[in-house]
Amino acid sequence: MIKKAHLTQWLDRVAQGYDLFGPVLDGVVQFKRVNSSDQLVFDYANSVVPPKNLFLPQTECLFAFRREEGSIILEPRGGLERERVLFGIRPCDARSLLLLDEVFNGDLEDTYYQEKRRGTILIGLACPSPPQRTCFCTSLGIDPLSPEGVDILLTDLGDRYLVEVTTEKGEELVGLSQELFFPSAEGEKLKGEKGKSLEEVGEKIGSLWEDGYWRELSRRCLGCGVCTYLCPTCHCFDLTDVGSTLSGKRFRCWDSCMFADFTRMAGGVNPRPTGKERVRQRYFDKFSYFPERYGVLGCVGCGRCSQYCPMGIDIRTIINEVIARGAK
Amino acid sequence: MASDDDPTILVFACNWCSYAGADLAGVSRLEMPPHCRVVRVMCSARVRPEFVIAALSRGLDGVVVLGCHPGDCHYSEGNYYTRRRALLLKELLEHVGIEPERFQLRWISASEGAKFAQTITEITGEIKALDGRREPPPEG
Amino acid sequence: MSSNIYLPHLATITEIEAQTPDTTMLRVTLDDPTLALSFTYRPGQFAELSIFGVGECPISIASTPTRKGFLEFCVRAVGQVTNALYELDVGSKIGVRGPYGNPFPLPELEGRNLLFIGGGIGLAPLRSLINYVLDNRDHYGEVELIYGARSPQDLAFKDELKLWGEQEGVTVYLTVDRGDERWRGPVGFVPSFLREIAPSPQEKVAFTCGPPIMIKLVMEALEEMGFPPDHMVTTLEMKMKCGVGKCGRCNIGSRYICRDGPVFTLEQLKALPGGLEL
Amino acid sequence: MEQELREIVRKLLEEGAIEYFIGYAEGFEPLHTTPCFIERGEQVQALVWSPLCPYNLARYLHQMKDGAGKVGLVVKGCDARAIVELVKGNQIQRERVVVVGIPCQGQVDLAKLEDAFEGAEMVEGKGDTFLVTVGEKVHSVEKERLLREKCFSCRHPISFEYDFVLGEMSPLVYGSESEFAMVEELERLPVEERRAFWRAQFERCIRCYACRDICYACYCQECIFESKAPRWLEKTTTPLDNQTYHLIRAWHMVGRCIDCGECERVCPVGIPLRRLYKKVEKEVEQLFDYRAGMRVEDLPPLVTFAAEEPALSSRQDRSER
Repeated sequence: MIKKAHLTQWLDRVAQGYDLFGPVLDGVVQFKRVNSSDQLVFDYANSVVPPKNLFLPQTECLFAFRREEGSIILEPRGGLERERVLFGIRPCDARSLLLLDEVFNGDLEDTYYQEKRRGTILIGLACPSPPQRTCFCTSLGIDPLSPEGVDILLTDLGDRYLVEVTTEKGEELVGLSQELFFPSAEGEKLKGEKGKSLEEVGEKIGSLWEDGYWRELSRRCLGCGVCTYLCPTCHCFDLTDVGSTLSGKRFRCWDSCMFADFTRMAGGVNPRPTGKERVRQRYFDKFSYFPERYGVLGCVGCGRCSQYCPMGIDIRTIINEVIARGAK
Repeated sequence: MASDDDPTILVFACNWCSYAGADLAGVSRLEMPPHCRVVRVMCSARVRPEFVIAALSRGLDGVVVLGCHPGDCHYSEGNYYTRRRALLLKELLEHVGIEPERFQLRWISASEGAKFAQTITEITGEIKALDGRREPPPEG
Repeated sequence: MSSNIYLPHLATITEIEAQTPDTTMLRVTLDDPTLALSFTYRPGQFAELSIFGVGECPISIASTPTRKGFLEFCVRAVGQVTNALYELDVGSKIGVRGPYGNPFPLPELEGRNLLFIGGGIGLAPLRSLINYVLDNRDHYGEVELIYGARSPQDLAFKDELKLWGEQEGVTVYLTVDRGDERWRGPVGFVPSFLREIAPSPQEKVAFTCGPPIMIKLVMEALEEMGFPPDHMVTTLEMKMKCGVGKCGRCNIGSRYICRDGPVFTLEQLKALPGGLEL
Repeated sequence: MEQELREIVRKLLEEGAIEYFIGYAEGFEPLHTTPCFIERGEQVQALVWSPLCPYNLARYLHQMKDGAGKVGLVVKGCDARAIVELVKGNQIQRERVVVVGIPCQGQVDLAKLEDAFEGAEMVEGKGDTFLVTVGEKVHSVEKERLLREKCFSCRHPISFEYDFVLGEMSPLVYGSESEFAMVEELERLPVEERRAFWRAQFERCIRCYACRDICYACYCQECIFESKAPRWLEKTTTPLDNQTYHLIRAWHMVGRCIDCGECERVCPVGIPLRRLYKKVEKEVEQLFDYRAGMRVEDLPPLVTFAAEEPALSSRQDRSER
């Protein structure tokens, strides 16, 4: 347990030894680096851009290059100066990082991602009740009060937080201000509610490849990048060189399967020529391909895509439609 | 004379008047700041405002468009379009905090070699006076 | 720390051989001498080639690992990077990442007859396997190659085609979409030419690579001729970017072409949603 | 009004006068509507109308470019200006569009609504007020408190002929401030403060292109930002890259922006885009006496000129020497 009044004191101690990141109000709520806890906000539902950008930045320099005396010098970038602490990540986003780990781990490990991931301690914040209008994590089997994927989880209990420490790194952080923490009485852990399960969407969608629904959806869809860029599990990127052939940098930048030029090849052929194919790709990827590759649905129910879709397209409606139309 | 902290200025000069004016300044051996790059265009109206925006966003210190005097356009009316565009563009740039000195439109005829040299000197000076308030060039 | 999957190895172009008006073959040697010797790959794999300052693109390896010390890439100038690659001179530096992707199923080919069907620059990945097979001649049966291009001057690897045709147990059939005054051979598209030749499916594995529409029609023709779907192999060089299964671009169904391909059998493609919508 | 709309659409479809109709339907909750495409008479029940219908449906007319048939849609007066511009830009033929005008009495800003009434479930317009339902209660609130900002500068096209109207089409008149007040506020700042202001905005931009993709006026076959050669814009999202994006986009709004405000509404990171485009709109109006979307026959400001331009000369002293 920690008293609410003591939380900032602890976080300030953390900020001395680590690079502290947390929710900041900068136009909208974003996870950003802070120097002290007074820059943080605590009464937020969730950030607009998910915290994936701290591990897979929208624009990331992979290496610099320059031509020198007939050869080329490559200077890899990346790496963290100090260990980082991310405060305030929600359980849905913490789960999304576990999913991204699947993508960036493996026999071809992505060091840029992994360095940031391994070098970051996560302090989760269990979700307030009631949830946002667009939240539906419980329908996908996620518990908004679960410490899964974080090193420490804080649950708001009015004037204090329940502190669940799940890892050694978490213990270290608590150890920085041990005097602020006190033991909890039993049975204080809240139980998350389960919503109607929508998990069968994964079994149903496979039968809908030819279904007319994708065209219907694509008529409303503008093909912008809101849903993918704000999705905590979307990870598509492009590699691009900036500079000249004499010197410059190679960047990795977010890209989106909703963009028409995402799969357009040199020479102009596009295997996903219209919105129908692109919309279908997105939902098949979330509910069919991702589970096939990694054994788990590629959606964590954070609801950002529904909340921010310019045209009011709602992923829960889509899931329900798939369940209604699809066959096992 | 030239020093390394002189601003770099991109000059678009119309082929028929201003470029000839620049040429005249050159052959007359008129002294002027060397940090300008002259791009010859067939008409000042060829300069898409996107050129200016891209140049300023990529770290150039200033952009100057030079055209024939109103009424003298080789294509009769190109510079009248330029005049409208330039004024609007300047307003837009200023609105987001790019000083008006950094984008200028001037009329220079083929015989105005001295005016060319003087214009470049003047604008270089104006931009230099802004120095220190320039955004750093883009990462990359 | 494990190695950086996005950092290319430097390599130098040692030879350039023009193939067609828009296609050239680059022979490159990795600058690091130990790496140049230890770089192992199998026919069917590809590499990511970089021109620093322009970008990177996937190109299939056209050389065979049986001939060591260099890599060969056949490049057709169609986009930003390939245009720049096309313009390079001997001595130029490029970046190479790889090898990536699944190779042709070599062990399963032992003792079998092989049919290669190529269109245009699609011969490049097949060339790797053809030369591999010819360098291990006793392990494989009869080899047939059906190869077509838009016009006689668009036929790539002309010298090798001749060389291959002269070998025992190798038959080379050539066709062009449009002939010219000097062309004496057959004229027609590859799929219909294939139907004319009608190779027997007996103990045979077919490999095809070329424009998507050609692959599709060739597969259809082969199926009609009685080739089983698991004996029809293609290699898809589509929309890849990172080459390592991360960037999310090149999937067919749940499979990434860059990791699970580029080599697929028709049987595998049939099992994927949209796998046949080439 | 909804019923009347449904009947018109049913008739149009049943008579074969249109291929499909674009309207508003209920979204995932009553506060969110979503656009809908009605293709058969029996689907018309889906059509709704409320002060929660922000979408400028004329954006969807881009889809009819390739077809030959007719398309119907419902428009608010402000959205009708997009149709004027699309006709002017040769993107659609007026005779291929069946326009149903709906007398909008102001649209609700969802953020303002949620601030003022937590848990609001429904909003209806009634005269000068909005009726907001929260649970069992219905609150009556002055429209000015909840209106979208753009509604304070409501403007309808002059001499536009609707095919059908569901009442009297006339602009709203609310507020006494100049519609360019927010632009003027920025103009009064010193140049470096303006730079800092916009830098902070552009820094947030994630370049999702929602502002471009929702814009009725962004109908280019190949967008300049997607051109590979020349490459105008890198994929990187440094503040300067983002500035390039927004400045070029603002430039392309010259003579086109009808202030439908959709770009600002959909920006997920809250960039006040209207303050950028309104600036362009203001200068175009003051320098060239031009306003987009008012009359089909108006000539856009940058495709014309006068040898003597007194409106310009007062400001030219510095730019033209």
